[in-house]
Amino acid sequence: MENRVTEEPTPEAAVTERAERSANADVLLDLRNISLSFGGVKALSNISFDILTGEIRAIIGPNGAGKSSMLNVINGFYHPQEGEIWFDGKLRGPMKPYQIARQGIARTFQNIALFRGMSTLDNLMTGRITHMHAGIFWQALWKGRAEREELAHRERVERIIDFLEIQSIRKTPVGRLPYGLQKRVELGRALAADSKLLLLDEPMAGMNIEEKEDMCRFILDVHDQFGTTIALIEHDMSVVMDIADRVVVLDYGKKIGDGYPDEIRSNQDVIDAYLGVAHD
Amino acid sequence: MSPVVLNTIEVILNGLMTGVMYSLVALGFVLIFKASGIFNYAQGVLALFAALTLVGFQTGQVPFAHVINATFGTDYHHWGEGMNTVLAILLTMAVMVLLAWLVERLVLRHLVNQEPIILFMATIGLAFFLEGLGDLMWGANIKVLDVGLPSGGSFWWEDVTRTWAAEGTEYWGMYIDVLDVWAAGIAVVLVVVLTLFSQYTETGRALRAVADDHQAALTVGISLRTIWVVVWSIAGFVALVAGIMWGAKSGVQFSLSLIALKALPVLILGGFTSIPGAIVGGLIIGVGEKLFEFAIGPMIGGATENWFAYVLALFFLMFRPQGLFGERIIERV
Amino acid sequence: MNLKTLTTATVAASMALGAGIASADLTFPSLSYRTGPYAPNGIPFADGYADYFTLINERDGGIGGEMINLVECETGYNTEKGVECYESTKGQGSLVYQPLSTGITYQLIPKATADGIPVHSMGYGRTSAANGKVFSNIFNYPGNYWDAASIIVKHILDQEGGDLSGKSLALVYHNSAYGKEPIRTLEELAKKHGYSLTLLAVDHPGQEQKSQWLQIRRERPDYVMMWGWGVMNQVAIQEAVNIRYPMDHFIGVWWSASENDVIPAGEGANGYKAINFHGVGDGFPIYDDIRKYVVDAGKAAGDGSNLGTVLYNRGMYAAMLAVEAARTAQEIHGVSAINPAQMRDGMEALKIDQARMAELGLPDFGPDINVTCANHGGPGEGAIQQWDAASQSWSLITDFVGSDREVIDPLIAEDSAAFAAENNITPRDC
Amino acid sequence: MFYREAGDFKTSYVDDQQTFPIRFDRWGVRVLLLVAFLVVPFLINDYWEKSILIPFLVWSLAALGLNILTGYCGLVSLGTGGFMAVGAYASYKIMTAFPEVNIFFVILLSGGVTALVGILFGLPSLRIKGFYLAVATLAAQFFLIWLFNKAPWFYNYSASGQITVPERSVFGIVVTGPEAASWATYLFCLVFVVLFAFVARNLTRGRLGRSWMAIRDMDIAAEIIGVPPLQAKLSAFAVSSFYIGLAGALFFSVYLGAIEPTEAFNIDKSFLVLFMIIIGGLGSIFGSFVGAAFMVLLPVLFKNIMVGGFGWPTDMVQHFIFVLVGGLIMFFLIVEPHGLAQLWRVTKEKLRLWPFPH
Repeated sequence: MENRVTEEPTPEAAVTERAERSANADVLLDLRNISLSFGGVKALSNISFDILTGEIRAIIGPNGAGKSSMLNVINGFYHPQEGEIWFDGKLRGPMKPYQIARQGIARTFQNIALFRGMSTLDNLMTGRITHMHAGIFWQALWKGRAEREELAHRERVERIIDFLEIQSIRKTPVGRLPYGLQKRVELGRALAADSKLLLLDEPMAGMNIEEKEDMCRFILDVHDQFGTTIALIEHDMSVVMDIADRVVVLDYGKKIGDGYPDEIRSNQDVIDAYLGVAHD
Repeated sequence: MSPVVLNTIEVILNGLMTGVMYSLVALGFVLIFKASGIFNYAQGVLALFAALTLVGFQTGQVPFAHVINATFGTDYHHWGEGMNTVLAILLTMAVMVLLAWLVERLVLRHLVNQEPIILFMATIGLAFFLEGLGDLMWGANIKVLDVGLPSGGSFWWEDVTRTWAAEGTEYWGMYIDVLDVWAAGIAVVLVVVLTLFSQYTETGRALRAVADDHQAALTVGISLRTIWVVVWSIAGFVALVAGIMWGAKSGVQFSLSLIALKALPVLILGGFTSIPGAIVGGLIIGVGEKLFEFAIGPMIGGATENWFAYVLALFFLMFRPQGLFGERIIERV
Repeated sequence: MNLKTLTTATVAASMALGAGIASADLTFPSLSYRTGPYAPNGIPFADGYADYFTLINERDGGIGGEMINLVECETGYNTEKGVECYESTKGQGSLVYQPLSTGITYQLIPKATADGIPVHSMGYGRTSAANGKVFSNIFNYPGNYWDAASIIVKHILDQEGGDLSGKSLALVYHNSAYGKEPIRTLEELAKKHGYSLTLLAVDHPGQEQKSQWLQIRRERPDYVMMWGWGVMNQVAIQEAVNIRYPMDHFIGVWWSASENDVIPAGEGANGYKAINFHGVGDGFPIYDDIRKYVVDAGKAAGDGSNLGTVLYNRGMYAAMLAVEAARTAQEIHGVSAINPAQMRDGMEALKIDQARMAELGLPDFGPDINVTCANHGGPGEGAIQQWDAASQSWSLITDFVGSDREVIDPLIAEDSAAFAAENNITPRDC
Repeated sequence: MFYREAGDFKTSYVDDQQTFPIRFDRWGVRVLLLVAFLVVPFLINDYWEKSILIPFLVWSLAALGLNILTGYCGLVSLGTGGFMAVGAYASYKIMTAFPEVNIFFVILLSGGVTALVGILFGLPSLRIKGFYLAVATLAAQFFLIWLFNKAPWFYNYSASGQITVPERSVFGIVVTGPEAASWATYLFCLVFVVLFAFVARNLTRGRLGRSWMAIRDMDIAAEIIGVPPLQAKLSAFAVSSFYIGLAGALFFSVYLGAIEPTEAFNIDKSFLVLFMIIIGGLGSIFGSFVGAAFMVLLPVLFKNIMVGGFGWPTDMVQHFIFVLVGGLIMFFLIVEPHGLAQLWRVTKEKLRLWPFPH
């Protein structure tokens, strides 16, 4: 498959297409006035933005801008002191992270958080855990419901394995894999959840050009093939500008920009933040 | 004061003293855990082994007499009248240093960078090994250990406290064991010496560096192996002290190795990595279990101390999962 | 699974080796514990037990011409190892088991009965086994824990001029089945004699008893009794010395009565009392023979340093009772190579009077013994011994006296009936 | 040479997911089971039953249980002795209160009771982690033993405080008490062990097992991708305690027959089972069996060689056994820190490649 980035339509056409899409699409996740602090230290202050169904939304910003905290808020690991989170048209009450995962939010982590003692296959199968329901009795018995369920999900996971081209490491404990492959397995685990929203925390961090290109291709393919909505944190600006539909920019816990890539590219605040202009 | 108040004070006081005795054992665990992240299951056996060796030197026993006699049909028991206590203590120390060196050389060296539970298991192997070795060397019979420390209730304290009782009440004065006071004194000296050692000597600083960060210490050229030998030697010394104090109460015998169980609740309470934690944890456990046994024990049949110590520790853990003095656990993704 | 098959194969090989030892001799297993936390007590007992059998072999050429084959097996006072020992030795024609631990005894009560092998739990184990109608194969003569409790109270009665009303007694006990044994008897006796009883449990292993002894110091009971074991004994006696409790008012059971228990406390332990069911010291004629035939011949089980200690004497006494029972069995059945069932008959017909004791070189060593089909508990007599720290020796300060049968017999009847009911045993007619 | 997986291709996911994917292993296990069920019962005698096979089976079951908790879910517990006591006392109380209930179900029910107790004592695991949790479970150990020793209700008010198993039978064959035949008790235990070894295998390879392992490997990530930590940890405690309860019930009713809690279920037992799973292999069902064999059978083997074979003094032998077992533990850890099961796996991999070194 050719690198898709080169097949992008002309910028003007793209803008129109996006505009149409946002007009028609539903808001999948709406964050309203989120503030988060840790013992007096403000990590996020009064941030609002939304993610539309089917788009790739990038969150960018310098180190310590609060990007990862933002993802942690979205999947419920952190509880913001203020603000509302609307997901899939409903206001989210206080929830544990695993309940939020069940609602359809999956993610990858900045520092790989795979289950190192388990094989690639088991890691991906764990990703499907929110879809598996056979009770303890059936699992103990295995034959019957548990096995049927296992096989059904195995087929789904095998498709992801094929898609990510990791067939050869199916049975390898992930602790033994090289970094780049681990990143790919982690993406696989998040994909296996078949979530409505996929959060990717620096999926290309620490990769070389080739690996980055591969990863970009996977992300775009995921988006195309499965139509998954993706929120993405990434440092590499060129990557972000190429693949994101819309971009939100954070700096020191505040939102300093939100819009289409070309708008962000010309936003003075963003340029300042990235060039390191002193704050007041 | 009424006798009830005085009795309660007496229980608290003796609880504190018992707590010090627990702390002495816990200290050895903390030293090793802090420097190498190893939960040393063999610490109790180490105390037994040290005490056995000390008595062996003191009384002039021939090591492995039983095995030699059984194998060669000889009849050796003693090589002489024994030696004076100070010399015996020094020699025992030398044996403990040798043991530390052997442990590093033969076991720990090959297990660098393994998970804590593997290292824990290795110390279990060591415990089994020393248990058998100690008995083979010195015999399983009970031995009297006397290093010249006084023991028994203090008359002076009894007389002083008798006058505290309210007029007209029958009160015999408060009890405190002189040996416990000595133990408390020794524990204080031990902690001071350890602190000075770690603050003002090069080895001590290296020790602290390793405790803070293995990798970083290695990069500035501190030899992990030397540190481990030093730490195990110190732990051996602390074990010897604990062995002497507990051995004075009950004679030196196999059961001495079981005192480690009394140190476990102290450790969870105080945190595995803190020397002050070991002391304060010991005091809290000592007072807590004595008070509970005093106040509630008679109503529910007594002998509550063993489990109450753990329940107390558990209670504290529910509020501070890292122990009283442990470093705060920060969860990150 | 290679490892397992390898293991089992080698076990099988060595088992075959072990089985070769069995012969036509009279086999006496010794389930000793020379290791583990209770080793200091196990060693002298095992030495005494072994040395007496060696003496009979060396001096008399065995029992009735049959040599004795002593099979020692190390239990470490651990029940599972005890079971292993029992199973590995019973096939060799073992005549009688002396299990030497509460746990192993309870284990063997049903099992040995089913296998038809007698068990002699001398002064320990299940007290109600004294009822031979229910426990056909279990013997606990010459005395049991309830006898011990009663005799101690009797001794206290003597000290107090026969009246205990208003007096206070305390029991410091090992918090286990063993330690709890005397409680019911002491409670019954309290009703009868009008004393008050304080119970103080000490958890295993018993290195920390400050709470218990502070309580004793506060309440100052007139007498303290102790059912202790292992390190608990030494610590209790040390603590009693520390609080300056009058040692002659502190009385232990016979498992808290060895030199090991008092020596660590030094001078302070002077005057400590304990009950015993046999003589103390090495001032008996039999010791000349043991020295001559066993120790000096280099055949002693230990290094000879334990001769004359309380537990050595107890082991020797146990062996003596076993040998006498075997002799009785040989007489009854007219065969010299007896089997376990015949041994059982011998034990049930065992009679030893003072004349016989003197003949054996043990004059006045123990009470007369007269075991019957109904009474497997023997005379239930005991004497009080006292420790003299200066000479480092025990001495008996009373005669062997009997227990309070009118209190104890109903208790035995009740407990054995409960056991019989639970296990569908029809008591024998005796 | 003979040990090959070449040519052993899998054409379906069912084949790929089976317990023993290599044909040679599959046949090995089948033969072993056949021998265990059909041959051993005819050869067994009292010694093999009471000293070797039953202890091995009972401890394997306990090790399986603890391995589920510690090896699969990463929660270190030192309460095994206490939980075994719960199983033992539950079986005693059920047997004496409802004599008509079949012993098979009594044992299962005892496991169920223990599972409930396990859940109760597992609650702190939601907050406390690592060694802190290990020592916290000691509270369960000491408290439970104290309770069984103190409250007369548990031992039916008997004078001695000991409990003795009544005679019970399955299909008319006596399996508890002194009259039980060796082959009967052996088969009774074997059925439980084989049955529940397969159940353990099934549980650990499915959803539940994965959620345990996820919690073990990285608890926070596990929660974020949808593993409920409360449910995962408590289910591990429940299943683990169920197994340990079964082991305790069998330990009491079939193996020993009479129990005194302070000795039979003391803290040493908790440590023993922990040693088994570490030396055998954490997170390995096979490792639980190997570990149990190592800790239970090796001393018996040494003893038989040294006492039976060489005729050395028993006490010296016992001390040597300590030295040897201790030395071997350290030796095996140095050779393969992840346990004997891992050592076996590595050996198999080498065998597969033999005679080529790579």
